[in-house]
Amino acid sequence: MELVLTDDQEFFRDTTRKFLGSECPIPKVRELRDNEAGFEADYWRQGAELGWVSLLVPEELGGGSVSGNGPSDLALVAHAFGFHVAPGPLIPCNVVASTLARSGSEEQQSGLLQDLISGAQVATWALTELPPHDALGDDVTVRAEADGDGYVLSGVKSPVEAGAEADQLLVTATTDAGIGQFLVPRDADGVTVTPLRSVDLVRRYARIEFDGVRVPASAVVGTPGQVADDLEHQLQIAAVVQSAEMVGAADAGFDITLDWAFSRYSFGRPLASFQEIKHRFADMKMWLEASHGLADSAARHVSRADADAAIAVSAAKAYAGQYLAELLQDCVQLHGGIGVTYEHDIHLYLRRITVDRLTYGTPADHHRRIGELRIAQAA
Amino acid sequence: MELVLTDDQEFFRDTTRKFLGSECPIPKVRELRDNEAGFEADYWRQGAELGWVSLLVPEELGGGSVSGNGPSDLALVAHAFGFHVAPGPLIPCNVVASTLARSGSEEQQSGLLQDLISGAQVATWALTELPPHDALGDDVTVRAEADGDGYVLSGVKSPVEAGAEADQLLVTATTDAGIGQFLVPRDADGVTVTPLRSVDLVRRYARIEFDGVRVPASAVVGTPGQVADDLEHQLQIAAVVQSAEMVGAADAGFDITLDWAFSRYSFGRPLASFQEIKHRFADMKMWLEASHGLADSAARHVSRADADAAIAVSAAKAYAGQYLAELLQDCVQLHGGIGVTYEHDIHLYLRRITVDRLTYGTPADHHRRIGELRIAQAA
Amino acid sequence: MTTTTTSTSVESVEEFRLRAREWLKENFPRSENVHLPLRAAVSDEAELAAIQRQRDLQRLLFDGGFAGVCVPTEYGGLGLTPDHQRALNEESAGYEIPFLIQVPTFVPCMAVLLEFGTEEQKLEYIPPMLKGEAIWMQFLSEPSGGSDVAAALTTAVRDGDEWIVNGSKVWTTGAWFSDYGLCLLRTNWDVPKHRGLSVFIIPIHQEGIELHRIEMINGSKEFCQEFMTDVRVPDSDRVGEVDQGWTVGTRWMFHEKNAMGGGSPFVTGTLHSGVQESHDPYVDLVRATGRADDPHAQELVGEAHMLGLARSALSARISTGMRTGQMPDNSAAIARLISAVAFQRQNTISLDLAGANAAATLPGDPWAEKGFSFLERQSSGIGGGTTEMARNNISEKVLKMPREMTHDKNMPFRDVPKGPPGN
Amino acid sequence: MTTTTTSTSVESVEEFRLRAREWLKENFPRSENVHLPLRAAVSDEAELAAIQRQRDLQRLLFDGGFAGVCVPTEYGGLGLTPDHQRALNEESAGYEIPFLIQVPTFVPCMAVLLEFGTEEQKLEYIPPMLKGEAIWMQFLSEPSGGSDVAAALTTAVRDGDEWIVNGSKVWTTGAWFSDYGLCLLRTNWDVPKHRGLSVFIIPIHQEGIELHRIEMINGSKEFCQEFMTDVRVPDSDRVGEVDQGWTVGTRWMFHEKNAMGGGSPFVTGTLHSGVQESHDPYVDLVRATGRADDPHAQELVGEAHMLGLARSALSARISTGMRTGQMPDNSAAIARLISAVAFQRQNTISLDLAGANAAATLPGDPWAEKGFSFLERQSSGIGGGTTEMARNNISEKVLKMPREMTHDKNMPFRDVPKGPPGN
Repeated sequence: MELVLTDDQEFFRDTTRKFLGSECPIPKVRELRDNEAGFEADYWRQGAELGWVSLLVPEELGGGSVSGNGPSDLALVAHAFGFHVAPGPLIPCNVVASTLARSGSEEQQSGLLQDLISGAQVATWALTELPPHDALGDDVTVRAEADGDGYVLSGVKSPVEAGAEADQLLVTATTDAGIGQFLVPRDADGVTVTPLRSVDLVRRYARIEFDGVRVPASAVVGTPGQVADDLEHQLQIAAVVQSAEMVGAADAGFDITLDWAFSRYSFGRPLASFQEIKHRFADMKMWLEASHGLADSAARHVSRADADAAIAVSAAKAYAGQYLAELLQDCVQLHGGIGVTYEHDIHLYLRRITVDRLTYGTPADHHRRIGELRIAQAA
Repeated sequence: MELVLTDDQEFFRDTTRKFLGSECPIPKVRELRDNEAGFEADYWRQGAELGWVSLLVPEELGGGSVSGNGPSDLALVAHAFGFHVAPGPLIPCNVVASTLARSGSEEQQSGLLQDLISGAQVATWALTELPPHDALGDDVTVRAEADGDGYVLSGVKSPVEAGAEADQLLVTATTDAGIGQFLVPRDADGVTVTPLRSVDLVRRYARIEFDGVRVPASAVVGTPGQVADDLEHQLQIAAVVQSAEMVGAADAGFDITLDWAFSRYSFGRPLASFQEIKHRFADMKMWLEASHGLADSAARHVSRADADAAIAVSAAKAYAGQYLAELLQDCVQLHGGIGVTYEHDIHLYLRRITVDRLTYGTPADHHRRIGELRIAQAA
Repeated sequence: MTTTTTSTSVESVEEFRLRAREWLKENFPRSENVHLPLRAAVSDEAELAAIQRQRDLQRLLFDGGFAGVCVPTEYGGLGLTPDHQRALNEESAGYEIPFLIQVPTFVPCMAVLLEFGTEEQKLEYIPPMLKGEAIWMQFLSEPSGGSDVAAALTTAVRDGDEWIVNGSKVWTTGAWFSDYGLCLLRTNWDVPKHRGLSVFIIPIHQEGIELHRIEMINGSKEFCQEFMTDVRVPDSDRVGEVDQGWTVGTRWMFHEKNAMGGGSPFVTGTLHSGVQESHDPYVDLVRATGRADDPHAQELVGEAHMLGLARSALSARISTGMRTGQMPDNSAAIARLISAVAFQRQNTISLDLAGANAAATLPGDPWAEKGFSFLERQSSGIGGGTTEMARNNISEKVLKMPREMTHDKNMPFRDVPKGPPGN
Repeated sequence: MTTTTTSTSVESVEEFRLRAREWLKENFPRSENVHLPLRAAVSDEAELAAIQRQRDLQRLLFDGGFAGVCVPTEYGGLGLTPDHQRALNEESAGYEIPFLIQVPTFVPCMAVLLEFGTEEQKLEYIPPMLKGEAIWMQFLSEPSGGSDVAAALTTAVRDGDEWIVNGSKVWTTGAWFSDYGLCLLRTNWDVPKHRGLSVFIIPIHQEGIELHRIEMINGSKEFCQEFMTDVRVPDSDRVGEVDQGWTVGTRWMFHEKNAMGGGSPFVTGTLHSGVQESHDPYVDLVRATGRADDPHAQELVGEAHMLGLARSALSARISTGMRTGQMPDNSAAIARLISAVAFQRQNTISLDLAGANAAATLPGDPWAEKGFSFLERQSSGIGGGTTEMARNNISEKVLKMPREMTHDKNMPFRDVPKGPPGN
């Protein structure tokens, strides 16, 4: 998280932190394990009122950032989400809101977008598919066939975050003109939603099958064949949120484990006094601070929408996905036996980091993406 | 190195060790840095008399193993080579001798092969090419065009071990019938040998250009288009020697560094008493013993020529290349400043491990090879 | 119970091997897939059924004359040599050898009894083990103790011919379905920690012992914690001398590591044996995900397989080294370390091979468990002695590097700091 | 020499920035490729010429009024703020800023003088530094000492108004072309090690100092060892109090880390700055080796670039954190650590990208140095304070974990063990 914030950002961050601290302390998160949606509608509406889905939407469309840099502001919320392993469709709602603000029709902007901002509706992005097609949108097999004014969608998306809870699905599909994006009501005919067992305790995913689902022309977002910039932007937003969220979760896990090292005695000494353990903490601290720096930098690049944004985002996501997962694993290791029990909290943070690492590209996927982009830049 | 040896093997190993200990102690190796060939002809002939180039050749062809398992016996020599960072074309002479014994013509077997065994001649294998063609023989651009009874070779091989010292080059080249292998005298018309600057202190390599080099039919080894088994065997022999050699070099580096940790005092205590350092030695010990185990297992598999030999060899070469290089780097680190001076010996072992890691496939190349083979096995 | 027949001439290893081969082939079920403990969350009923099958299979081995190869005949064993055991191990590859019942019942518990138990204890407790009737657990770790098992707080106070035990033990795998615990207790607080311990045999299911099952990250509940309140143990169930429990404990720990490293003469079969043979989980995964032709996936498959080979090659080498006296006994810690290190990297490879769809799955997905398995990856570096302790042992006991300075070595245990000042 | 003019109003940062931008553009050579010390083996003549160029460029900066931004005007500096320095740093990106002369001359040597020197010392020694006339070195490490610099054995014995110095210092980068050494010496053997040290200024080229150039693995000979025999130093060249040298040493070390972490207000430009901008060595390598389309190569290029970004992002964050008081000063050790860790992985990536042909090369090969560079990979984790010390500092000084137990803390230095018993 940025070390230097504007007063408005500090206030905004503190409000979200306070809200999450009171509305989803860890015991509440544990309770929500058995909640089908993983979050309560009221909680999400209150969060939306705090501005969680407004930040990437211009003021003239009913949104508004805190600092003028929406992605950086959103990263503050994401960090708090990670720190509290908070529930709620932060990633997909912001992805969809951002794209509707950029490329939505007037109807979409005055309708769904407003409901997303207010928290009255939830939307999600259906991009990823079953292997081997689950890349970064390079290999979309869900088809949208033109049919009169509208389109007919067929194929499977998995995993779709909040797929069973979302009112609307933004589906990335292949058309004859190239990739296009379509808003599909979750309860449309031909849509089958199968909830999945999630590695995260409260973040839910679904597998969604589209079996000849008909959508009207008004469901098209942007112009099929010309959505590359939207897609790239969506990926960047998702990865910015994930990166900041991983940092927040790792901050919490690190703090817990450092406390443990001071209070746990072995051989008459605190764990924190063993040199080998001290050096592991030094490495963890390095990974943590580097991840902070990269995540902040990624958010700033995306705020500026500059030429290096894609690389900065992939670097943050890949680094955090790789090193913060190792950091949390080492936190588990340092706890010994209780670290692998359900009763202890440390796994909650590892879960969140694991799903953030896996979805929207693994570290290796992002390494390759950076390499491709660098090589193309030099060409 | 195998823990259980036959009496004959022990005698053989001890003889080679003793010879290397007296003929190339470290000061001698340092001297040879300025020797053009990196080794002295007399030294090599004496080594050959000890059996260094006989082990893979059947008795009826003038060779003979010590234990019946030639590759395992050769691994004993290779371990001693690594431990002493000894000079001499151990890898290429054995590769060529082995293939001549398997597939050479009678003339080749009664001529060159006998000279290799006695040390009167040196031969080498020219397989690797300049990037991006330097894979494991999957992408051979040097061409051998049939021309009457013979062939005409064109193209570049690099790096070729002992390329400037070898009397004969076994060149792997592409013919119209597929891959073939050809014996080319180093001083043939059209052969240009450029000595390279080697990472190893005494192991020399060259870049060799073939510019329309004509060889007679008698130069062909095996049958063009049907040399796949020979090629695979050559790679296996090279990697078995490299693996054992890396283990020998790492054994020496580890011993030196452990001694150092006991004798060097910092903050009033020996380095060996610092827990973080102790744990690094524990990891090093693990890598070292695992490399021993894998290298021995690889040699045994190749001795038996069984179905898993290729995988066992690649595992040994990849593991040693990756982990023993890291082991040596950590030995350097533990020495601090003097570890990166020329005056200290530790870099000699790192050099040997580095060239063994790089040539005949990097760790990543061998990982991929294992993966391909495993997937093919399961098909 | 005492067997008085002793064979006048010992059966040769090769004869024994052939007889075992024959007998196994005729009488023993084959296994394509060895059950690995703690990998999957199964129901208690299924677990109990699996345990019963293990008991039955052990009985089958016993009745067939192949249980307790290296155990003296007077305690129900065969009185043969480690070479015979190795021959049996080699022959038993591919058979459904009852693993769960062997560790920790045979090693370390039976091994400790053989070394330190009274004649009466050996006669009473060992035959039921070999018959699959008694499953033993280690009551060793405590909630406060971590790797420092000698810092046991659970205390036995002498009361005539009995001892009264109070305190808590934890991380007993499957105590809920087991019968006895071998238990390390503090019997003296006024001497340094290693000099005030004693070892006892305690039946698990009795009044005064409350069993709590711990839920693990993956949902399994195989680990237990026992709360002991005024549990009475007869002095005849003490193993070794009073306050000399660490003498027992040192060997106990050695036997445990030996079991994990695959070097114990009391274990039949080799841990993990069947698994590598039957199928390659990485190949399965890349095929199931359609990535068999992807060079990146191939590279990961190869690396994972290499690590498996490294683990096997190292274990084999360590066994040979210890057997031939070329390596000190504590070298088993090297095998223990690589088992965790290799597993953890393999586990991470599986996660990445599975990709985004490992984040949330359906039961039938070929990658269904990869994400969940990643959550408990570190179990491999904690259970059965942490990797930290393994690294300590390798450096101090194999490489003879100086021991870690401790504050508590010569201090009465009562005075050793057990938490931050003021707590 | 004393400057009496003091500006009545300080120039604003933005004015200064614009003026610097303008001046650099008009007067200063641009650099596509900053010379990184110790990367290549060049001839002494070439090295001396490079050093002379650095001296000249520093003089150019001085004459232009841009040297010593944060140095008081009375010692030849500008008397401005760290914010001005940062503005200059940003503007100087892409220019051939003389790095070698800044570290260690300005930081830590000049920084130490500014903090602890007498008025006379500052007036005498600082202006020649800013003009590029005097290059300073740190006489800190000793052959016996390793990371424990406070364990200096080289001794100064008082003799009237002078001190007589005997012993040896080592790892002085380029002492052979430098002018002065800032030297940590033992002045008292009968107190604990930290309480018997003093700091002196010693001209390098004088009788009594024998200079030996150390050959490194890569053939470079920039490091020196100095053998000092009865070298006489006037007491007026002592920096700080007698026997209080560790007070100086602690700040000295802080400044040194600060320089490496890029956080010092006395360094112009940022280390490595030009390098990342001008070209990407990994991209160059895969293009030169025809592997730009190979996904495996792309992955490695991406990982290497990510690590470079991580290093930059972390350094920037640490600088901000220290500047705003949100992070303790010792946080520079985190930046120092990642610079080594990231470099080492990048170096290994280069090796593997180059492949077999890196084993032996011709000078013109695009991969010519990759194999040799791998040999000296660890230099990055040794020079300028080892990674071990960085990890100690991070854990003890940033995370406030307990300090390592030492034997020598309260023992007269004379009695501290300095080698195995009997040696």
